[in-house]
Amino acid sequence: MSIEKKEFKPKIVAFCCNWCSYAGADLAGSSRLSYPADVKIIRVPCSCRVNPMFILRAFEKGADGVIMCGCHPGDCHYSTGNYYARRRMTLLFSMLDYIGVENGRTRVEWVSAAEGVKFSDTMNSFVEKIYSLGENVRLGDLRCRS
Amino acid sequence: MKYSYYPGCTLRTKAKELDDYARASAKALGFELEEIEDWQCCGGVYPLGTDEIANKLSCVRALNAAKEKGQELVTVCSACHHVMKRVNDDMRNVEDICTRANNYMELDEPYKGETDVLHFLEVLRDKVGFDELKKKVVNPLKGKKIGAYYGCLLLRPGKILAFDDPENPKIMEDFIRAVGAEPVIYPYRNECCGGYISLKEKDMAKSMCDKITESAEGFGADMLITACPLCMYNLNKSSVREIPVVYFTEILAEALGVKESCCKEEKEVQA
Amino acid sequence: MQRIGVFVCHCGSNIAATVDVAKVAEMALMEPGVVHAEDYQYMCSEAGQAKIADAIHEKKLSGIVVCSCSPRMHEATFRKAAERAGLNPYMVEIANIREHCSWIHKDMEEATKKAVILMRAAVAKVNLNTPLKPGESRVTKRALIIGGGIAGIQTALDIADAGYEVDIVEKTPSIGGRMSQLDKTFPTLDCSACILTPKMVEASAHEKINIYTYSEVEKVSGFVGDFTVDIRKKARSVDMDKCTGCGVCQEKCPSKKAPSEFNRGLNTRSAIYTPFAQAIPNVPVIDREACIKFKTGKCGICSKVCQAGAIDYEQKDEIITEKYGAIVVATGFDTINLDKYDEYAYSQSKDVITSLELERVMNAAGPTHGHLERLSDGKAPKEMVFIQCVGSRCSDDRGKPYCSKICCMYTAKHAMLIRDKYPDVNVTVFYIDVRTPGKNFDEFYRRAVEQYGVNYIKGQVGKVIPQPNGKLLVQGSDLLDNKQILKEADMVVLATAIEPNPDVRKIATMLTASIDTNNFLTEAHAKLRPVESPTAGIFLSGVCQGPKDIPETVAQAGAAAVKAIGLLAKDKLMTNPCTAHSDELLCNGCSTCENVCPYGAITYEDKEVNDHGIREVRRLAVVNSALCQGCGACTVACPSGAMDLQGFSNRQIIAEVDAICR
Amino acid sequence: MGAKKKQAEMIEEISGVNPLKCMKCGKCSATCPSYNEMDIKPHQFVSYVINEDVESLVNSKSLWKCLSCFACVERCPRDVKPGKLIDAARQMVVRKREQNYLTPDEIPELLDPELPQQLLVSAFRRYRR
Amino acid sequence: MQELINRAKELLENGTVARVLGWKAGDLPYNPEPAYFESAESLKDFVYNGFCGANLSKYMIEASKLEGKTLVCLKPCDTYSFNQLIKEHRVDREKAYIIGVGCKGKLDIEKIRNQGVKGIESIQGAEITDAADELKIQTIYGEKTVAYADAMLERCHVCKGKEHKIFDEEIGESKETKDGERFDEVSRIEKMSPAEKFAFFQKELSKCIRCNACRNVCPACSCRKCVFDSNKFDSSQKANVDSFEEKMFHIIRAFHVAGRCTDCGECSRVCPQGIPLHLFNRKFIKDIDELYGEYQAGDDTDSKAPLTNYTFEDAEPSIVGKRG
Repeated sequence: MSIEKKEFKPKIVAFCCNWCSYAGADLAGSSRLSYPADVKIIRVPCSCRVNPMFILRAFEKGADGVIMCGCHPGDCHYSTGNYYARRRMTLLFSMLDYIGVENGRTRVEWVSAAEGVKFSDTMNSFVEKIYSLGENVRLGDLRCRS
Repeated sequence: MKYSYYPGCTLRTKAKELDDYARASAKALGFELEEIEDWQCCGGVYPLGTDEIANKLSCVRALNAAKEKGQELVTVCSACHHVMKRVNDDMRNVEDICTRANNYMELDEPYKGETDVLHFLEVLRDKVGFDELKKKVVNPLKGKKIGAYYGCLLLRPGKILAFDDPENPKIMEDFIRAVGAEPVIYPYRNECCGGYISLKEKDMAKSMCDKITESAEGFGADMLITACPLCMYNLNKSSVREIPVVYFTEILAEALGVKESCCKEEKEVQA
Repeated sequence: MQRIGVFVCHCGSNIAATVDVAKVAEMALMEPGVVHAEDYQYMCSEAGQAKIADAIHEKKLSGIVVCSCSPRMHEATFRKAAERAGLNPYMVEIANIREHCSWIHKDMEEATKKAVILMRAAVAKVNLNTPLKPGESRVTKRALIIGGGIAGIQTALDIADAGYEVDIVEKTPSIGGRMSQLDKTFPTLDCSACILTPKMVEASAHEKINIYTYSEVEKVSGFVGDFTVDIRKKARSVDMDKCTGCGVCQEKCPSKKAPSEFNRGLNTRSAIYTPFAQAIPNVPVIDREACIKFKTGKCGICSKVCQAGAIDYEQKDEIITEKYGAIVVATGFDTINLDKYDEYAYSQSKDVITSLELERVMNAAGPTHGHLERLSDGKAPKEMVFIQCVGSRCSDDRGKPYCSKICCMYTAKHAMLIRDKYPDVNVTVFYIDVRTPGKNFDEFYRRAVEQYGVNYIKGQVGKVIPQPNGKLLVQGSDLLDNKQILKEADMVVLATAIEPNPDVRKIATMLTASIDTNNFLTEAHAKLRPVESPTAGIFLSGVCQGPKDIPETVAQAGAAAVKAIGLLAKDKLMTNPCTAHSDELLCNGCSTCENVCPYGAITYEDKEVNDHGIREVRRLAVVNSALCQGCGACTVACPSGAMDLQGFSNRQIIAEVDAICR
Repeated sequence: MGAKKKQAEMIEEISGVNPLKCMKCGKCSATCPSYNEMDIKPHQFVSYVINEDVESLVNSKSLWKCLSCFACVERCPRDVKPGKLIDAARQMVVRKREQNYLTPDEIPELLDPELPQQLLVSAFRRYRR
Repeated sequence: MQELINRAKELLENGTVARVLGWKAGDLPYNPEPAYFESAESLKDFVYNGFCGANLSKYMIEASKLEGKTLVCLKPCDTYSFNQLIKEHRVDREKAYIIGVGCKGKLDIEKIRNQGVKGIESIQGAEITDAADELKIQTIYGEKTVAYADAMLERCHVCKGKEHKIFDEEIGESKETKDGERFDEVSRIEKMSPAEKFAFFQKELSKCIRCNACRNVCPACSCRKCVFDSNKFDSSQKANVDSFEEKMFHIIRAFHVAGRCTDCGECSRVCPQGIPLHLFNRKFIKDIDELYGEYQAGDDTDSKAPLTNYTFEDAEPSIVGKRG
């Protein structure tokens, strides 16, 4: 198992909203709740700022998993942002699944500023899932020019 | 209304009356208990080890049989009910157990906890309705002060069995009211009778049952009702008290006026 | 091309112990645009900030990346430092290599690699940063306090004393809150009413304070400095201006069977009532559910006996709309419902009560007029058992995972008071831990043991067993003696867990203030900004933020007031410049963005544009940057990509993605 | 890995219990109807597993006094489930050959005419492999 | 067809409309092209037949900027697109005089060719008024016949219905052509393994030559400037063959029109490489229908689009994995 992990170092992009999830990640950090270094966080003001283009871009550039975290539905700092994000991501993930990017590689999780433990648990389980799925199909190869 | 029915081994033998009264009452109340074919013993206690699969298969078979008929599965014996509900919960919520059990079973379609398990009392409460039951009572047990004895198996763990509040249940009390008697609430009604310990530790079981009967009598109960043959055995066997203990189905049959017919059939069979 | 400086902070050993900071700085120099990189012990220190300023001057930096702690911590610090050195503050980006890296990883190589990637992402972003200029918005010099308990009253008094208008909105008919229900307070055993009532009177008499009792917040819109709030004043059925508070109506009211909320349902009250004698305002309300007039149309006795003619059965709910610059939440707490804890027989025996109920029993104005007696038969108890941590420190869904904090102390108080007043009553306390951090707290608890002979047993109770003789058999553990104890008691008191007022979730949603899984409002920073919500302009006072006792509550109330005053003292606020902006040449005028904007900040106008020589009038989206809060919903909804967010532009985020996936 | 550690881990695995969740409140011992018959008390089970002294646990009388009545499981505020822990210890004993607590030859003397099958099957499952 | 021409003449002559947006014959018998007619005389070149498949709604964006009304011929399915454009403020209803023309299914020359018909000289039976079930095709090799239904575009087999959603008047009879299920093909792909799915789309998308025909014809792709042509997303590096845009073009395009696409099928019709591009759009439509309730873009001009709407109880994104 450990050897396998050495060989495959997944690239995982996490989009976190500034108000809840990024703060939740900070709390995980200050509580020293570890999760694999494969996860890199990008701060966005709200989950509704996450353009599907960003996620496609990540996959096309070789990401093995993309996770988006936001405030719990009903708790969005901007009232409604995560409701829009929820629909967008549902449809996008379904499309990605449709073109062969396993659903396990995409995830949305609602993490509040107080949920450091949930943040680290989520990242651990997500990374574990990515390891079990292995390297992603390169979306960059979706259209090859022969 | 038809339900799949899992009587369990004790109801076939030592607790025949628990079964007979249940069936007769069901008939009087307008639902049918359709016994599952070729059922096997549930084992009496739920295997607690997370790695136990084989011991749960007899339950899975029964549950799947009910699923195939598209029926809910009804039990009367507390122990069967306990084991059945917990195994079903495993099949629903514990992926590992579900997968492994299905690997053994080799069913056409894997069983994933689709069947709903109901205790006979739950059928009375949630399907028939105690108000409805009250209307069908022809022989109300007026003036009787009855203590409900729940024991452990019906109630705990509360989250999985989801039968009633494990610390302050009221389903049997409501039942007692529905058949026209007066329920006696006493604090030991959800304490253990000693269960299987009575096989090797008679004194332990005895002292436990003493507490139960003493408390019930103290609060004025004339009799106790139970849904469990083992509770019945322990309470009858071990207690120094004289308080009678009967199955809840017996007072149900009596209130519905079908008790006599039951006994008659029995006698005929014996004759 | 930008000229970027990268500054890597050691944060003492917090970062440097797991991240090779020198290596991060070295790698930074290889990134495009980076002309300067250095690492330093504490970047946030004065010396560290001076290094940034020096580099800005010497190397003519146009952008800065600080690799340090979370931007939520020091982004503002570094932005100010850059501004002082003449750089636009929005040319600063933070790479969070502490909370998101050094603190959660152990392997140095791995952590350093990650830190380098986070640095790269920040550099890639800064390369696309543009200077931003904040706008300005006005501040309404009026504060709203939600909740009229001790927390709300104290905050209101402090703000009002500073010269600002304050409105208190209280849900019940009187201010006073939980504290008004308490008999005595620890650790000095002051009479609760004696210290609270003067504050209530002061608040009601204060010319700057306006109190809305029997009222609730219905709708909140706007933002820091400029909130608009709808307050529902529920129909009191009594004219506040006419009522003299004589109390005759309550005396004569024939419907006296409604459970008294103030006495926790231990006795009853009339349908027209004030919750307690010292209520403020001293104007009763009619409980329309209990009132015979409202139920049957007959009666009307209160109206007949009221000499002032204050009774008004026709009164309707009224909506008041008011503007505020700051809002303080002080919604307080309640005890949890004990339905799921019936092993303690709370619902089965009248003699099993909660501690808050005991406060009412001990209080002279309570259901037993202050006599300690069993509620079942009125007999004086001889044996009292207290059970601690009922529903607190519980990880299953029956109770609360946190420590309710106040129970150890109030139980010591109760035990002491009982032993003092009734020396023949034995008091036993079953506890898991006795927690007494606080000034004079442990001394207080020791007095209960040493001076008053309260019997403390370490162990939890498994079951309370009502006996046919009316006594209660308490079956518990004595862990130190390794015994199971059966103790016969006359009364059992449960130290019931406290939880935030159930309404707070609704209020938090209206305020867009964050709230945790236990329904406590989240503070902006646990240590550095403990009385502010992350939502600007919202402040937290009292138990709504976390369990606390009265001294702590009053202290926090004052702190919240100071923060609110600091805001109200400003005439104008700088607004967040990270707002949406529409590119006129790309906008289709399709209205999609308008549909998703939660602030109504986008409108459409017909404007003439010059599109590469073609002049025409087009329907275009226009963002009102004073209203825009910068969420970005519109940017994703926009099909043509015309809408973008300053500070988090599409290109900036894509640059970050690219840097991470490189 | 030491044999002791292995045993402790095995208990945790079979029971699915994390003993570290225990906050030592003693509610299990306050609840247990068999408390007085037990030599190792319910609240102590976790310590034996944490201290990797499974040996003492499997040799204790408590193993055969637990009724599996789940009162401790129901009331535990930390979701520790001492009843499952002790059952796991019992399983470790009966799963070993010749270690059954109940042998067929002792049964006839334990029987009486009213004894329900349920009692026998239950006892068999708890006491035997 | 004559009825259409007569009416157009009348409206031009009485000044109701300033021009007519219709069709004139192309260089081959099966490629008529959209054309403006500004006088009654010019209408002599007007044609309308089964090969007039193009959706003229999009032309109305530019026509809306012209003086006076434009008469436009819209098939039932085109009217959805027109409605959607009204909703997005891209066309001016007042500037359009819509004649809803009947439809008995539109023809696909590739389908005819695929049946081995070569060297086509003329085709009979494709006229709008002709109720023929067969096409008589004169080829250099003699006369061939092809069943009308076998020559129809894929979209006509799963037709949304022959009702015009918006019109000023209707001309010509329609005939039901639906004989298939719209989402069958999508469902088939959904059941594939991830590797199979990827292989399927890789094979299809690798044919793409980025001619932009799909984008240019799409009535939902009506942006003044496409994101792919602006540098807002760093997605316009035309020189870079390995660029993001090249790889993700169709997925992004499908997402951009999700909830707005009426499933008019023009993208697939015009693709010179025969890529079934509608499979992306239909996947979104199917998901939207299943998760948020049935929604047909262009059914009306005022409902909220699924992606600018929400309910508190919407499914979580994890539903994608749970649906299996």
